[in-house]
Formats: sequence, structure tokens, C-alpha cells
Amino acid sequence: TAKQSNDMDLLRQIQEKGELVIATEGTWAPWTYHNQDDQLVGFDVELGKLIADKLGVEAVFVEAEWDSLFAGLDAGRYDLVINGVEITDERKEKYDFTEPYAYIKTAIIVENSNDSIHSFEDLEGKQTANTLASTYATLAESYGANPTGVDDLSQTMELVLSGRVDATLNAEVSYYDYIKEHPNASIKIAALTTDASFVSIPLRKNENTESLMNEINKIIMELKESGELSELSNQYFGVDLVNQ
Amino acid sequence: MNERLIEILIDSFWKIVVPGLTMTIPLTIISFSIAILLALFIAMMQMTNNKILNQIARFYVWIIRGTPLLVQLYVIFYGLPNLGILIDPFPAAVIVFALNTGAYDSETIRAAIEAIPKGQLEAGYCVGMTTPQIMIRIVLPQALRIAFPSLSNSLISLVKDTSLASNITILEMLMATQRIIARTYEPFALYCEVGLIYLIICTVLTKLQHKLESTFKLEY
Amino acid sequence: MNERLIEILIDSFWKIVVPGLTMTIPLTIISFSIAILLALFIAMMQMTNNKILNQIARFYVWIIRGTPLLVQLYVIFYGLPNLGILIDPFPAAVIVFALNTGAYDSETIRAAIEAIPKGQLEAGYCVGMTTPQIMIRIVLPQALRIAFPSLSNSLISLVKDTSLASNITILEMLMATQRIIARTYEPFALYCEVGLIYLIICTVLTKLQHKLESTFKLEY
Amino acid sequence: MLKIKNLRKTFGNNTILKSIDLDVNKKDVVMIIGPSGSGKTTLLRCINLLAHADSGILNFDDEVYELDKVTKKDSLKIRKRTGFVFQSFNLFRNKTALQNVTEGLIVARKMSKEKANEIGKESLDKVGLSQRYDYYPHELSGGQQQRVAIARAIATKPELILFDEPTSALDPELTHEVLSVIQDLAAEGMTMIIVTHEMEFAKKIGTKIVFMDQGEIIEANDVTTFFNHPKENRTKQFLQSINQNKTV
Amino acid sequence: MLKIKNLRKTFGNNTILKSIDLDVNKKDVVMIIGPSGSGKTTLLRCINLLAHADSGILNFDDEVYELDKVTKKDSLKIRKRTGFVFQSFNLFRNKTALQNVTEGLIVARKMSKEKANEIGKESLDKVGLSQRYDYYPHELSGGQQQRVAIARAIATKPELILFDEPTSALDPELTHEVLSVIQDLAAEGMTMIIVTHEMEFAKKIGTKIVFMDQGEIIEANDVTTFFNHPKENRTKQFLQSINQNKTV
Ligand SMILES: Nc1ncnc2c1ncn2[C@@H]1O[C@H](COP(=O)(O)OP(=O)(O)OP(=O)(O)O)[C@@H](O)[C@H]1O
Ligand SMILES: Nc1ncnc2c1ncn2[C@@H]1O[C@H](COP(=O)(O)OP(=O)(O)OP(=O)(O)O)[C@@H](O)[C@H]1O
Ligand SMILES: [Mg+2]
Ligand SMILES: [Mg+2]
Repeated sequence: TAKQSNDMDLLRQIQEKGELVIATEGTWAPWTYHNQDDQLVGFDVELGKLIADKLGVEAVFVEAEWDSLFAGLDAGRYDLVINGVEITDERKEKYDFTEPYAYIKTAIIVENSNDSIHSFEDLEGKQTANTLASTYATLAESYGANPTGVDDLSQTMELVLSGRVDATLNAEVSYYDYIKEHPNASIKIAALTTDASFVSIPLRKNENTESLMNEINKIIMELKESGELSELSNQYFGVDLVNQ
Repeated sequence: MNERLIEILIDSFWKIVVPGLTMTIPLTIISFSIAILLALFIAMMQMTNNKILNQIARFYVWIIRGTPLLVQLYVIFYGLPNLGILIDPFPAAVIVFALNTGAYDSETIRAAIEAIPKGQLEAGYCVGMTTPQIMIRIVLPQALRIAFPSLSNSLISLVKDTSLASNITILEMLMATQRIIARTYEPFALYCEVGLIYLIICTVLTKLQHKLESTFKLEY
Repeated sequence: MNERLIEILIDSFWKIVVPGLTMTIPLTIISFSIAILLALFIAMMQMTNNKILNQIARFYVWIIRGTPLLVQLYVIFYGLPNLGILIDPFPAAVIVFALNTGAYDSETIRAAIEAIPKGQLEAGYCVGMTTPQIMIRIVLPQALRIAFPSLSNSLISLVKDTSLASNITILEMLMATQRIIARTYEPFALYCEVGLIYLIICTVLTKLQHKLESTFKLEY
Repeated sequence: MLKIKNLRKTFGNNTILKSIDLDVNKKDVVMIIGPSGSGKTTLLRCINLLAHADSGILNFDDEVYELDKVTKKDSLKIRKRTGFVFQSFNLFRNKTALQNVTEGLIVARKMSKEKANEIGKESLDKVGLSQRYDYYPHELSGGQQQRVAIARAIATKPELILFDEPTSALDPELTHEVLSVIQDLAAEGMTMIIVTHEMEFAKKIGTKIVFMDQGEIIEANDVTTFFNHPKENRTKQFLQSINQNKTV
Repeated sequence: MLKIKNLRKTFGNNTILKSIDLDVNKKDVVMIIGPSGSGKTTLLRCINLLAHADSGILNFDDEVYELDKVTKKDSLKIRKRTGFVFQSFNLFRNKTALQNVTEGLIVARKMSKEKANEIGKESLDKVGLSQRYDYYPHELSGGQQQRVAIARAIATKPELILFDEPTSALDPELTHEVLSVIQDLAAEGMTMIIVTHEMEFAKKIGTKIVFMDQGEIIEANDVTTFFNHPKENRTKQFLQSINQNKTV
């Protein structure tokens, strides 16, 4: 864990320690998860390593529950959270966000035989489920659905499959990942958002993080331009989520 | 604390309290009531001379205490549908919490019964009472008084354990909190807020415990 | 069950057991040992005539029982750094679990002490023993026997509650399981597997409980 | 009405009662005397099945029980017909004096609460406790507790009452009172077995004396024969020690 | 050595002891007699501070204690110098007979275990329990428990022993034995206060008789005067009832 005093530039602290402490869930494939050899991998993890590399320091990953990531960030235990965090206006009030490094579309996933949902408007009065740590509940509610939450993605899929809910909202890429593991699962995408939301790295809002923010922004731009990031995306998602 | 945070906390107060009133508290009360009855029953079963009843009770306590509540919720909610049994979230939660708390409480009650001197039971026999009659009128009133603080422990734990019901789509206080955190990214402050609300509920229970404890004080 | 699933379950077995052996079990044992000492201490404090000690003990039990374990973990791990106190995950977990279990257990022990007839204490006074001496040699040996099943409850609960340590970056069994679920999307099977591993640990504890219970059987 | 044959009782390796035979007729007042630890309490406990004898046969009226094979039903049956006053009283700790007496009436004998209270108060009055109806056991003195125990046993009007040292905690005045209560019961035809250390008491209301030592019945006889013409040496020795106590 | 002045004790609204005055000299054997519920046990409990008197002054040798303001330290001091035999024995349930006796020696008097065992066995032998060292209380008969309680109190060789009906559960033979133990203690100069219902016993070893009724000391006198020339009517009545018991 990082031990740091609040009155010193974060970038300088990181460079002095020689390590960048990155917090991530480690339980959200393909963003951040453990492969069969139990190594922490994923799109976010690779990005973190690249950033640390470019800063000339070592990447140290810390894994915790989703909400603990932010508690630890606030407490100064971690330098960064890289965990597929979507930018919203409300969140911007809390954190400064770097350049987006990916975009995602939200999908409505339903049981194969479900014929009643073809668009977000069809969610009106329907029962939906989503993971707690997400913005999906707000989204579903805005279309008049009745959202309940559970802890993880697999639970939401179970709920759809057992018919306990009509649909689940989730990242399109998560659906594909699930299908990869369960090719025979009787689910399908019923609709996709037209506007993508952007994924970025949140930083604590204070002047100490400014130089780090600039540095990371530079690095993300570089990675985008060089195509490295797209390559990573293809590797993990099978599609390029970097350039819309 | 900045203004934004204060606003969030105020705004979220009712969003957390409402599921507390409509879900956490009813779920706790219903489950606990069933659990206590179950626990009495199981404690009795463990103490009879009937080997089969004995084994059944021991098996139940062993399985339930031995596995995490979360897994029990999974089995009932996500496992049973495979056998064609689809139970709604609320009854499923009641079943699991009652079964779970009942197993723990049965051990507490058994211990308390064993703490009552045998002479009490024997005196009951000698005035012609049957074992169940003695249990209900003589032994249990004394035993429950001894078990009381431990049973309060289990009730107060249950209040907070019901938060696991979020795993089976029940919107209780912790889930309500986590929803707000997902939006605002203020886990620490919001967890402290929900902690405070739990504290209020548990304060009522603790006061009640102390009140009942002194009302039913037994001296010997 | 299909082959893929079986493979996943076999493959994950050690991935779950190892953190169980290196984290869940040590964390439980260390925290529980401290908790019992703390509980004895607090129970005594609650029973002295010293009003101040009384209030302190009551306050401690009230706050700890009243708030969720999760919130306590948050306060120690994510809250204290704001005051410049940065505790590593493992010691932080030990502190929280010991404080938490200690509060509950102190109530159990207090109840058990109150179940011992006053004559035992008085007889101790009459042979010139001091209150602490009587407690240690006469009252507690009897009280702990009564409290034993409830204390086992709390130990067995603790085994499973340590899974909350994943919130403060500690890799224990449940977190290990969730990692595998994140990759394989097989929550039901994997939760059943981890449930079984918990069951094995708790079986050992239950057996130990029954063994000790019959060894220290008290009759009167 | 009660016949015991060859009753044996062991605790671990210790044989506490060795082949006890005892005959009790209707209206008998059998006094069991004997040194501390000789097995008197254990014998009473075996009779109403609180203790499990290792072997032996019990005739209660015309029903025959093998003591090593009694069922719960047998126990309940025998206990409904007997009363028991424990040496250590064993009052229900969560019940008042009056409730201690009425409990058996209301629950086991299905009596109405009013009727039970009436009888309960009557019984407590008999033993001089009219001032203590609503006291809990821990608020009563030793002698008061003992009297509640006596009241509890006689209230149910059983056919046979087993008293285990019923006057041990009582002063001479009260002993006198309790004695007259027991005498009244005897007059009403109640059968009783009484363990006691008070020889005056034994002489006064006993119809039969049983002297026990080390788990055996050394001598059993009617009162006058027993005290005036003891047969066994052990008995003589015991009786002698009593007289010794008396000489100041 | 012990002087009590104006001791008062209430439970709720009931005054259990009303202005008790009592003088005990060194080597006195004070016998307290009186009906059940008269406050004898409560008086003993007030003397060694197990019960809190509402008011009163206690002189123990030259130390003066105000009974409504005693500290823990005072209690410990007084209790280290006194022994107590409870009416209900109160044996330590988790200790064997021998351990019951040695506990106070080892813990409170810091005696070595060997020495304590030696004394413990000696004390148990004195009361005829050499066969029961390793029995737990629940394995002992009533009389055996009472004797353990006596052994426990005398083992510490205190300056003052308070006995609450020490022979209530004992047969005449044993009463005789315990009596001689107490006589030996008296001979050794031990001061004792003994609550008893056995008048023979009181006559035999008492140096002083205190007769209590309804929380008051009705009459206190030396043995012969008390029994032969009682002053108060209440006393006469009480003594009469004793003689009544004797006539068969
Ligand atoms: N905790 C209590 N609350 C109310 N009354 C009590 C309490 N303890 C004792 N008493 C009353 O105080 C009186 C005196 O009791 P105490 O035990 O001193 O009598 P005693 O002379 O020792 O009688 P005994 O010979 O029967 O042992 C009794 O009438 C009893 O009911
Ligand atoms: N649970 C037990 N385990 C071992 N021995 C026991 C047990 N219960 C009783 N005994 C022994 O059995 C013997 C007889 O006990 P019992 O209580 O019948 O004696 P008693 O004649 O009633 O004596 P007392 O007059 O002292 O009451 C005693 O020596 C006692 O130590
Ligand atoms: Mg006996
Ligand atoms: Mg008394």
C-alpha cells in the first residue's frame, strides 16, 4: 500500500517510491480478472502496467471490493483506480477524470424467448437486474423499469435465465465475455444504447494530482496513437473499444 | 466536509431508511421469530434420548453452521430453480435467515437448558409433570433468561446479516447505500451513514434487551 | 455436471484452499483468541460496581454490536488514514474482528456468569479469596462451560465473517472464489464448492466443541 | 402397597445399594434411619424412579415394574401417585412459594387455578407459611424453603409420600408443627416413607423403622421392638450414639 | 473479640433484623437458636459482610466498622479471619471435596499445594470423609456435603467460625463426631457462633445461648441460666415446645 503525505506532489511521490499503486477489483472479466494460472490480467491491468512503465516505475496492484477501491483512493492508500470506471457528470464532481481510454455501450440482455423488449423504451414497467457497482440502475429507472441489484454479473444472468427478471442491463462486452464461457446460454442482446459512455481513470481532486493527471493523459494519447491500446482491446474484448 | 457531501448524505438518508423500514426490519423480525421457535425445537431434539431425533438435530446444526449464509442463499434462490422450485426473494430470504439463525440459537438454548440444575427437572417429575410441561413452565423460563444476552447477540447480528439478501435481489439498507455509492463514489461517508442508521435500530434492541433482562432477573 | 464444470471445480480447489490456510484460518484464530480475552475483560467491567468502568464497557458493546462489521472495517482501514494512522490490512482485520467478536462474546460470558448461583461467589469470599481469584478459579470455569456452545457459535461465525476482509484487500477464501467466478461465470457451483470447504473447517471446530463439551461436563 | 425386591444400585464401581428388600403396607409410616452416605436418599430416588436402579423389582399396588426396564410412561404413572420432599428442597426457582405448590395441581392434575390456589394456600398455612405466599425461593430462609417443599408434596394428596429429612432445617417448634401435619396425614391414611435423623420424631409417628448402613438394610422392625430390642450389633451401636448425644 | 451494636437489616419494606446487639468474647461458643425465619442466617451473613446491614457498628478485636459503609478491603480483612459454614453448604461445584477444602488455603493463604493437601485431608478425615477426597459435590450425599463445608471452614484455622446449622443433615452418630470436632476447636480456643436447632447440642458445647425471634434477640444468657431459668415468656414457650417433641 502507498503511504503518502497529502502535501506533496503525487507524481513526485510515485517517482520517489518507484512504484505506482493501482487498485482494481480483479473480479470483472475481461477488464480486470485472474486467468487460469491465477495471474491478475485484463484490459485495465495491462493499461496500468503500461502507464507504470511509461512513468518509469513499477506497477503494484491491490485488489479489493468495488466500493473499497474508492474508499482506499480517498484515504490515500492507492494512487489510482483502474477498473473500467465510466464517466458521469455526478462522478465528475468527486473525481478528476483522465482522457477516456475506452468506450462502452450498454446492452439490454434478455432470455432468448423474450419477445417483448426491443428498445430501451420497452423497459417501461419491466423487472430488471444489474450489478450494484454500476450506473445501470439509474439508466433502467430513467426508462421506467423496476431495477433490482445483485453483487455480480453472473447473478444477473442467473436471474434472467430463471425468469426472475425480464432483462439485465450490462456492458455489451460483458455479454460477449459471458457468452464465450457459456456458448449455450439462452440469452441474447435485445437492444444497445446508441450513445456510448466513456471509460477513464479517476484521480483525487486536488492540486497534488495535477502533474500525474497530465502525465497519464499524455501516456493515454501516446498509447492510442501508437495503436497499442487498440491491440489490447482486441486481445481482451475481441473488438476495438478505444476508437469509436 | 464539503457541501456536496453533506447534500449527498441528506439526500440519501431517506433512500436508505425506507428500505430499512420496509425490508431490513420486517425481514429481521419475521426470520427471528421463526428462528427462535425452530431453535427451541432443535434444542429439545438434541436433548431427548431418541437417537434419530438427536442425529437429525445435530445434522441440521452442523450443516447450517458449517456453511456460509451466502451459500445458503445461493442454494435456495439460485439452486432450487434447477429442481423446478422457484421461491420469491422475500420468502427465500426468510427461509434462509430463519434456518440459519435457528441453528445458532439452538446451541445457545441447549447450553442454557444444560445450565439449569437437574433438581428443577426432578422436582417437576415429582409433582407429576411430563417432560414437555416441565420444559415449558420451569426449565425454559430459567434457561431463556440465561440465553437472553446471547439471543440478543444473534438478533442484533441478524439485523446486519440481512444485508446479504441483496444477493437475491432484495433491496435492503446496504444495497440502497451501495446504489448511492455507485453514483456518487463516496463509500466512506455513506457507509458511515448507514452504520449510524444500523446503530439506531440496534440501540432500540439493546435498550429492549437491558429492559427485559432486568425485568426477568432471576436470583438464586 | 459437464466436464468443463468439473475441471473448473478441480482446478479451483487449491486456489480456494490455499488462502483458506494462509489467511482465513490464521485470521480467525488470532482474532478469536484476542476476542475471548477482551470479552472476559469487558464482561468483568460490566459486572463491577464501578460506574465508570460499567459505562465504558456498555458503550463499547453498544457501538460495536450496533454497527455492521463492514463499516467497522471501513473506519479502521479507510477512515483512520485521515487522522494519519495507516494500519496494514492484516493487523487492521485482526483489530476489527477481535473488537467485534469480543463485544458479542462479552455479552455471552456476562450472561453465563450471571447464571452461576451467588452462593459460589459467597463461598469464595468466606475462604478469604478476592473477587478476581474467585472469578478465575470458581466462577469462570463454571460459566465458560455454560457459555461454551454460544462461544463456539461465535467462532464458527467468525470463520465465515472473515470473508469481509476482502473489503480491505485481504485475499481470503470467498474472494478467491469470486475471482474464479469472474472468469468462469459459474457462481452456483463455485459457491457450493467454497461452502463445502467452509464446512470442512467448521466440522473440525464442531467436533472439537462436542469433545470439549463432554470433557468439561459439569453436573449439579 | 409397595414392595421392593432385590434392588441394586451402583455408581461406577461403587455399589450404593446392595439387594434392598422393603415392604410397605397401606397406612404405614416407614422411618428410614442410618448414617450419612448409607444410601437413604438413593433408595427414595430409586423408588420413584428419579434414579435408575441396576436391577430389582417394584410392586406398586398390583402393578409390577422391573426397575432396570421402566418406561417413561411407568415413571409418570408412579410419580403421579407419589409425592417427594427433596433433601435439598429443589423448589422451582422461577416460581413463588404458592406457585411452587400449585404448579403440580394445575399442570399435572388439571385443576382450575382458583381451586389450586385454595389448596395451595391451605397447604402453606398448614406448615406455617401464610405470610410467605408470594416470596420467591431465594427470599425464603432455609426452614421456610423446606416447608414449601413439604407443602408442595402434600398438596397433591398422593397415595404415597417420600420425605427426605423433612425437618432437618426446622427449629423444634416447627418440627413439632410439621410433625402434627404428618400425623394428620397418617391419620387420614396416607402411606409415607420418611428418612430422618430425629429419633424422637421416628419414635413418635413411625409405624416401622428401617435402619440402613452402607447400602444395606441392617434391621427393619416396628418401632417399639426396634428401639427397645435391637437385634443387630450395628443397630445397638447406632442407638447408643444417640443416647450419648443426649447426655450433656 | 466481636461486638455488634444496633445492627439493622431490611429487605424492601420488611425489617428482618431490628437493632441487634451482640457481644462475643474470645473462646466463646455462642449458640443462636430461634424459629425458622427469625433472622439467624441473616445475622451471620451480616457479621461477615455477605449481607449489607442498613446500619450498625461492628467491633472486631479493636477495629471498628460502620456496617453501612464497609469497603471491599474491610470485607476481605474480616473474611480472612472468619470461617463460614453455609446452611445450604455452597460447595464449589467444579471442585472435588478435597479441592473445596484446599482452595482457600492455596489461593487466599498462599500455602503450598502439598501443605494444603495435607491439611485438607486432615480436615476431611476429622469429619469422617477419608473415603471421599475426590468426589465432586453432586456425587456426595447431603450429610457428606455438609461435612465438606465444615472441613472447608475449619481448615483455614480462622479466629472466628460462623456455623449455620452445621448438623442439620447429619445422623446422630455423625452429629456426635462433628460435635467432638467442634468441642476440640473450642478447647483449642476457637471462638464460634453456631446457629442450631439441636438443643442437646447447644447445651453441650455452648457457653452462651442467644434466642432470636422475628428479627430480635429475645434473650441471651449463659447456658444453664437460659435453659433452667428463662426470663421471657417467648423463651419459655419455645423451650416448652422442645420438651413436647420429646414426649413420645
Ligand atoms: N432476599 C430476601 N428478600 C426478602 N426477604 C428475605 C430475603 N432473604 C431473607 N428474607 C426473609 O428474612 C427472614 C429471615 O431469614 P433468615 O434466613 O435469616 O432466617 P433464619 O432464622 O435463618 O431461618 P431458618 O432457621 O429457617 O434458616 C425470612 O422471613 C425470610 O423470608
Ligand atoms: N453421582 C454419584 N456418583 C458417585 N457416588 C454417588 C453419587 N451419588 C451418590 N453417591 C454416593 O452414594 C452414597 C449414598 O448417597 P445417599 O445420598 O443415598 O446417602 P444418604 O444415606 O442419603 O446420606 P445423607 O444422610 O448424608 O443424606 C454416598 O456415599 C455418595 O457418596
Ligand atoms: Mg440423603
Ligand atoms: Mg437459616
